[in-house]
Amino acid sequence: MITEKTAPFEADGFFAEADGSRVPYAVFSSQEIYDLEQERIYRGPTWNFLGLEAEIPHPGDYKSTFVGDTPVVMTRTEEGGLAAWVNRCAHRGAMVCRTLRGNATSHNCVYHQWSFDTKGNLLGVPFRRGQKGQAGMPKDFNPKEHNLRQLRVDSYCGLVFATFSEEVEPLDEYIGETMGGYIKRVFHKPVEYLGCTRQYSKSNWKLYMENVKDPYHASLLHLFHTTFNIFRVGMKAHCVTDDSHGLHSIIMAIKEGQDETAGGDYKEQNIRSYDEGFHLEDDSILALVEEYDIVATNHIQPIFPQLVVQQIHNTLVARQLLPKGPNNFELIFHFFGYADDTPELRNLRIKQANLVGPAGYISMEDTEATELVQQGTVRDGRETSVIEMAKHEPDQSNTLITEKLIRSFWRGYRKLMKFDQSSAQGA
Amino acid sequence: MITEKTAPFEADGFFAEADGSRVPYAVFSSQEIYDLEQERIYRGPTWNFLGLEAEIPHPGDYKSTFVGDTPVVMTRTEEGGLAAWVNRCAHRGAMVCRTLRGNATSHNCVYHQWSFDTKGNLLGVPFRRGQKGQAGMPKDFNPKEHNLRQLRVDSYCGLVFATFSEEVEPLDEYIGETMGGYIKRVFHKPVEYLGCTRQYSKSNWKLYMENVKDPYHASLLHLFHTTFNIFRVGMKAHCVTDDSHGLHSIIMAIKEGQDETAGGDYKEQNIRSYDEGFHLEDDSILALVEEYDIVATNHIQPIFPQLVVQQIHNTLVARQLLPKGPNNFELIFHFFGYADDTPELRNLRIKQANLVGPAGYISMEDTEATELVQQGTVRDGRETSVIEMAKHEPDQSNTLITEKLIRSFWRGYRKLMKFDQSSAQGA
Amino acid sequence: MITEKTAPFEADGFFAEADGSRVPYAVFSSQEIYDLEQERIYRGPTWNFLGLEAEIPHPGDYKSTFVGDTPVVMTRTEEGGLAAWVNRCAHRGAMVCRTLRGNATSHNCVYHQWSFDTKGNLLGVPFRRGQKGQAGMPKDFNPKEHNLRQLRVDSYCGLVFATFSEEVEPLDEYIGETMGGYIKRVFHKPVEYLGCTRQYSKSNWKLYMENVKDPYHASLLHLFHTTFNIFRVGMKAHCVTDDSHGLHSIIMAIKEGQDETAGGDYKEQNIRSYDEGFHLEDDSILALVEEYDIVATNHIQPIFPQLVVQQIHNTLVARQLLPKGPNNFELIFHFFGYADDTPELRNLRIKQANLVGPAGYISMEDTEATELVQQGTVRDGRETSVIEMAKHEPDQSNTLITEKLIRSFWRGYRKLMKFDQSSAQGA
Amino acid sequence: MSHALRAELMALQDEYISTLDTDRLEDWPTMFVEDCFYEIIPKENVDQGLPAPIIYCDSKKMLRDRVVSLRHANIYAAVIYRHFVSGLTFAEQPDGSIEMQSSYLVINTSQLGESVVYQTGRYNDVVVREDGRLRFKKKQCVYDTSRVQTLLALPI
Amino acid sequence: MSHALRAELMALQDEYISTLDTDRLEDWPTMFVEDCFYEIIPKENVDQGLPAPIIYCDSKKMLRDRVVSLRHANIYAAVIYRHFVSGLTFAEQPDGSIEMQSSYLVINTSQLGESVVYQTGRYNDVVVREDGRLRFKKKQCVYDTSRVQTLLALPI
Amino acid sequence: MSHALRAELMALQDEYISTLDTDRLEDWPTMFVEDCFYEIIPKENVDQGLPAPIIYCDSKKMLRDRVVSLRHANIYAAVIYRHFVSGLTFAEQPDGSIEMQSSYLVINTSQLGESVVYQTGRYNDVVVREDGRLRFKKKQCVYDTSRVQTLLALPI
Ligand code: FES
Ligand code: FES
Ligand code: FES
Ligand SMILES: [Fe+3]
Ligand SMILES: [Fe+3]
Ligand SMILES: [Fe+3]
Repeated sequence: MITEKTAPFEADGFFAEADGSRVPYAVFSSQEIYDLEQERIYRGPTWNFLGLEAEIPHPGDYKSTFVGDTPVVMTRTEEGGLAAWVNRCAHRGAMVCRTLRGNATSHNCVYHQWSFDTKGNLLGVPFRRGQKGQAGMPKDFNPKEHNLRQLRVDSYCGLVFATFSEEVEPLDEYIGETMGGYIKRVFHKPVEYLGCTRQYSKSNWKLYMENVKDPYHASLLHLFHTTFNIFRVGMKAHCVTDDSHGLHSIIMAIKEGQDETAGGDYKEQNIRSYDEGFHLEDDSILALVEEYDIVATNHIQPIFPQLVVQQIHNTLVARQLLPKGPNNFELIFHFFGYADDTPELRNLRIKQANLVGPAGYISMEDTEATELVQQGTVRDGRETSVIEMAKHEPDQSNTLITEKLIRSFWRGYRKLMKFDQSSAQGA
Repeated sequence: MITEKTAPFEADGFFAEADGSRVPYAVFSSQEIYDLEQERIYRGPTWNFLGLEAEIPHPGDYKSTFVGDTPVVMTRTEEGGLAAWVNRCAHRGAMVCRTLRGNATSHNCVYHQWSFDTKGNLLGVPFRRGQKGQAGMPKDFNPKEHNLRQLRVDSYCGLVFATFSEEVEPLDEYIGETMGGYIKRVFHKPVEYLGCTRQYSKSNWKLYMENVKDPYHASLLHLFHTTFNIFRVGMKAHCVTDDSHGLHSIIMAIKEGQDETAGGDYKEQNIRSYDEGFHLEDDSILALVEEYDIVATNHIQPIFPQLVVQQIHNTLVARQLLPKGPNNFELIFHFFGYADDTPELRNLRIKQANLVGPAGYISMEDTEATELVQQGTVRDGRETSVIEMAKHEPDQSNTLITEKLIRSFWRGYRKLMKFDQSSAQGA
Repeated sequence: MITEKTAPFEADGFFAEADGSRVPYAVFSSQEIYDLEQERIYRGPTWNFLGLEAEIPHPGDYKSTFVGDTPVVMTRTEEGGLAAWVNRCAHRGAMVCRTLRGNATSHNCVYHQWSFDTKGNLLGVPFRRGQKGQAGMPKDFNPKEHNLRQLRVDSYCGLVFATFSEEVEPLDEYIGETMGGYIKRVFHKPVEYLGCTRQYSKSNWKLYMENVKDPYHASLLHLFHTTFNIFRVGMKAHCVTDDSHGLHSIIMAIKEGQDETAGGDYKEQNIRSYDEGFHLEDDSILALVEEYDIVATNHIQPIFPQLVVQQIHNTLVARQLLPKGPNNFELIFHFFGYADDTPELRNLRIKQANLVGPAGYISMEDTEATELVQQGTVRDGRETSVIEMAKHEPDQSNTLITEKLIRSFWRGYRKLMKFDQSSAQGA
Repeated sequence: MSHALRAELMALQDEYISTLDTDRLEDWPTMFVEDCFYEIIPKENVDQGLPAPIIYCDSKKMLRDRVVSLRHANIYAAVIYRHFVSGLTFAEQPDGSIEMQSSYLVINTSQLGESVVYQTGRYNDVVVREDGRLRFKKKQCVYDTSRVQTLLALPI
Repeated sequence: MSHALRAELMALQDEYISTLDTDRLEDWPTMFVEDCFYEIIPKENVDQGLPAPIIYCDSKKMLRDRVVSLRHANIYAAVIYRHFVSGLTFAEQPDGSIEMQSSYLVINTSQLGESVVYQTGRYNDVVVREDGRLRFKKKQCVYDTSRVQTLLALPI
Repeated sequence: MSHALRAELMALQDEYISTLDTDRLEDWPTMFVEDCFYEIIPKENVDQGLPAPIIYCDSKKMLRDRVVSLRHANIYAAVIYRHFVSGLTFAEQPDGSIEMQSSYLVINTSQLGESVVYQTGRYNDVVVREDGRLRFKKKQCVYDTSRVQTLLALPI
């Protein structure tokens, strides 16, 4: 019965494989592991994506969001800076901010009207000094000790991140040079916010992380991809991780100089992913206006743990990934364009929203797939996946037929969660 | 990982503060603490409010309800007495009583027709003696040993209470003289039942207990209160707890002799709770027919753990508080009037039902507030609230600017749950 | 606090009574016991009913179903044999089969198009050998080691069973001679599948097991039964278990030679189960075309843990019982007839579908009853049921007034779950 | 013209569901012709061409029997149904009958006071005029919600 | 004839619920006559003949007061209601008024973007014609969902 | 007059949703004019004046492309939709077109046989008469349920 009573990650040899090629399915459904993730990842040495600066351009603008599953509010301060605080009143714990977005220079908790400034500092306590002989707060009550819990905040190219950690390295180091370069590719000029759409999936957040680090699936699950030559094996590719912990990565699929016989390759595999009979009556949706040095059809770049930067053709999205218990995650697609877009280009971006999001021609399958894994593995926590593709060629980074980014992710996750130690004992 | 695996209340120093001014948020969402409450509070030395005698006036009348989350039926016996039993068949555990209210002198379990009297005594077992050579129950089967689980029942001023405990003091001592006096104020003559409304909140039952012991919020959360001078700081007040465990309490707000400059006080605080521009076209709803020696606009009196006696203007309610897991509670508003009400007065009570209940002008905010705390604290079980108001003036009982009743509640709760010991070790 | 922290079945003396007459209610709602059941029962030495061969007559036909709560697919192989495999991809765990029923000679996982044959053997891995210098799978990747998890499958009279166990005895021994004889009574010639209906109950699967082993309730809960003389005390009866573990059983109610004064017996008990005033305008629904040597109105035969064979009048059903967590089960009524039915007889079977299923005149009460037990017992895990009827006459098998089959079930369950040992220690 | 008929058919559907939702079960059979057909069957079976129903009545007598049994024999928790109908389409047939389809939703409220989606499906009806009044010749309820929660007591 | 009236009554109900669902609260009282009665009460109480309501207005003034309070005094989470009405039946009364019943369903969507069944029940209405326009003399909302989730802010 | 038009518009909405609910996707575009606009967008964005949609089609061609892709390219679990419409209001425009609003509810039934509230929202339609038949010039689906469950495959 040990296995029933001990947290899975404490069993001998749990997550023993050090190379990230074998992942015990328990990590996708264990409540204990989920709680531990909140502690060691979201409140640990990570920078968590909150949103775009363009969402809160003016002093007092704010947005309610989350770090892991802790409610957090990000604000634009009076001075035009950025701040973030846990949305839990310093008095008796009510959520202070009750709306998704808005503008306010002071945030009043409805319960007893304690008020806080945009940085989360306590401004006022009603009847603090009592009234006409009726006592108020004790003399030793020091407002400075009762601010909202404040997070470290920083932004990178207009992307806002926050952390609970005092130890974590500065944001730009956390992102690293390699990843920074790719972010700058997309955020090379001022952006304008176009709104968001939300998708809720009955599966674990890490299954989505695997998904956006998996060029192998992209060419096989999404028929739309391959058929319309948006993304397929044979394209020039970048598949790279960051240089330190290996938790960030990029997949870039580049058209030019692509091997045009690719279609044939799918036929050889005789898999259903390539259907020649199929065409669009109105293919304006597939336009690709060249706006970057490198003309890529796909740029998919997860910045662990809460962000995925995406450029697909001319549609630009910052995807925010939020865990909602072990069995659910929410995905928020933040669409944006550039401030200097022509009406035509802006319109094209909006039209290409058809490609991504909850109804996206080439993304709707992803949550479907992650849910299939959730359902398939729920009773087999001690079984593992088999992540072998291109394992023997760790340096190949110009291929789309690889699972190296996923293995890298699991190695970093295992370290962050300290499973390497527990399983070391186990080993 | 200790903190993950050990029940929160077993961690060193959990709930260490002895004065009730610091409450760890885990008590609002931990399943283990909830289960422990069922054992130590609802099945422990407490008297639990089941309903009004006026709900079951005739012999055989019954009502299905709960003690904690255990289904219990309260009945009027043939002799006109009161009884209560756990709604779980002595045979194989089916709920015997399947309707909310009714009249029956025998309760038959549908599964195998075992029947019980109004007191829960086993009356009959079909085919107990078998039939034509077919065996029935063993000879040693003794019906007397297979009654329904019966609770001690008593009533106070027409309020019916039950307990699982053999040790708890008699009901009138449990309520105590001070609290008894206030109950008698409202129940000074025969009442008539007017029906109930139900509200379900996604928050912990103790957050509602805090709410009804919190005059401080009443004057700040409920704009309706202050604007129409129903309840505000500056009124004469009683804020008192019982004399023994401190788990019961009363808040009474009295108009006469009130400081009429009170409005000004709110302006000084400059808080949004006071809006002069606002008036009612039809203020008949605010009438206050004087029917008690002390003319109070508000009488809010929680009798731990399942009752809150309420008089607001002329609307009279016995609120029943039922826990539904750590994250939910149900609140049942039992409206009543006096048997000798004039039609006009009766009509006024019904019209003033607009003030309370799930859509009440001055109560709808309460469940909203408790849910804001539930949402704000769920990930921070080891953080605590800060309950300081008037802490240095423990004897002030004529103020509405105080959290003394809440601190008293937590001290009593901590004792009942034996957290004082565990944290003693911790300390 | 021990009782809170230890799994219930580890408490001293849990399930101490060896004779199956006292069952602690915790077995109906404990998550830990549920998880243990998945291991020791559904993945233990049992044969689990998957469906009828008639559901998958042609090569390639398949059906998605479950063993316990593990998704399993049963297929008809190209050679016409039977196979079953866990519906979890060998690559990264997605459910491979995404439809309830269909026909396919190869099953392709949508995520990366790994394909498997009808037996669950890995057929192909896209880009396994890479492409144009891009690496594929490592050379040491051996497809034979990456088949789907395959179960042992066998069929008995057209009923398909599967097991995870290598140890369990062959299917016909598992069923045993006695039970086999009764199965052959119903499956004495080729059957035709007529479709299924599904019922979902908010109660534990074992409560349904008790229900189908409980002739005592049948004569008391279902007024339709008794009133129309379909099933009542006084009928000739078979109440028998298998000869080995006692987990299978049969209840057969036989009309001929029945004591016609039975109605009187119910009146003596004066219970509401017998209502003379009541008749049907169209009683064609109660026809009973004699098609077996023994003319029984009821044949109810649970084959542990997932099957109940049923014949009621001329309606024939294989009921599949699937656990869905501790508090829910799904019941699938697989209706069938004989291949050589006349149109009239076939029509009668369909009309008599009114008797059973989610709206069945004489079955709708069963899930109602099991839910009443679930609700009545949830807070009293350490209390027990009292299962005494005819306990002192263990050899009476011709009576309907008995709970012997239920006691036999609990003895077998206790052994399979190894509670006999734990409580032995406890004792 | 057809708008008048449409209005009449909607009135019929509205009367039908309000009869059920106000617990006037005894009036329910009166909305059918004597020689009627009423069935509740999962879409799952219909799609496969399989006949297994959960309720199957080939005469008005059987409808009345169902009501009598519900009132006197069967045991089920007190429950409130609310029917909602939308997407009504119809076609007049050569024989003067009218084929009518619509989607239905049944919300179920338990004694505890919780309302949940109980069942959705399609009504496939045949309506005829009998002494000036529209009645159901056939009503087939093809339900989507194949997992029937607890039980199905009342007609759909 | 009665079909025209039926259409008019459906138009009235549709206008009523769309007024609420598009947050035009201030227009809501204008659909009632001055001397009107509006009530929201659980079926549980109605069935027992008990009077306790959750909202009780015996004048158009009280309807306006409710709106003013919702706009200026009360605090509740931003929420979206969608009303659905079906099963409309009616009967013209000797006094020229019309008694009308229908079932309603309210789906509630939270700020988080989750939609749930919030309440079902019956509208018991009395409608009169006032300067050529149909208005509510009485609207009684008898709700099934006795467990009101969190609170009831907006009218039904 | 306007009652006839109202009936016609309701018939249009009913035909529209029954087309979707009976899986006649290929007929869906035929209910629009050639130069049409169809959009599904969260209320959250509309309220802020932000344009991000989840489906955006500015021609009938794009509607047909969506159908072809759903039939041949996209992968999603078999699911049953049921649409319910209520609260229909409309106004005839000077140019002869008709602006029409209504609330919609979509209940979604999974293969497992569970039905849940999938989405509620408002239809903002512009309807025109083309060779005697009413067609959609514009159909904007503004949905409340901002958290789209799993995915949105079929049109609303
Ligand atoms: S909880 Fe925020 S002011 Fe009291
Ligand atoms: S369970 Fe109550 S009589 Fe058997
Ligand atoms: S998970 Fe099945 S092919 Fe990858
Ligand atoms: Fe993808
Ligand atoms: Fe309050
Ligand atoms: Fe039964």
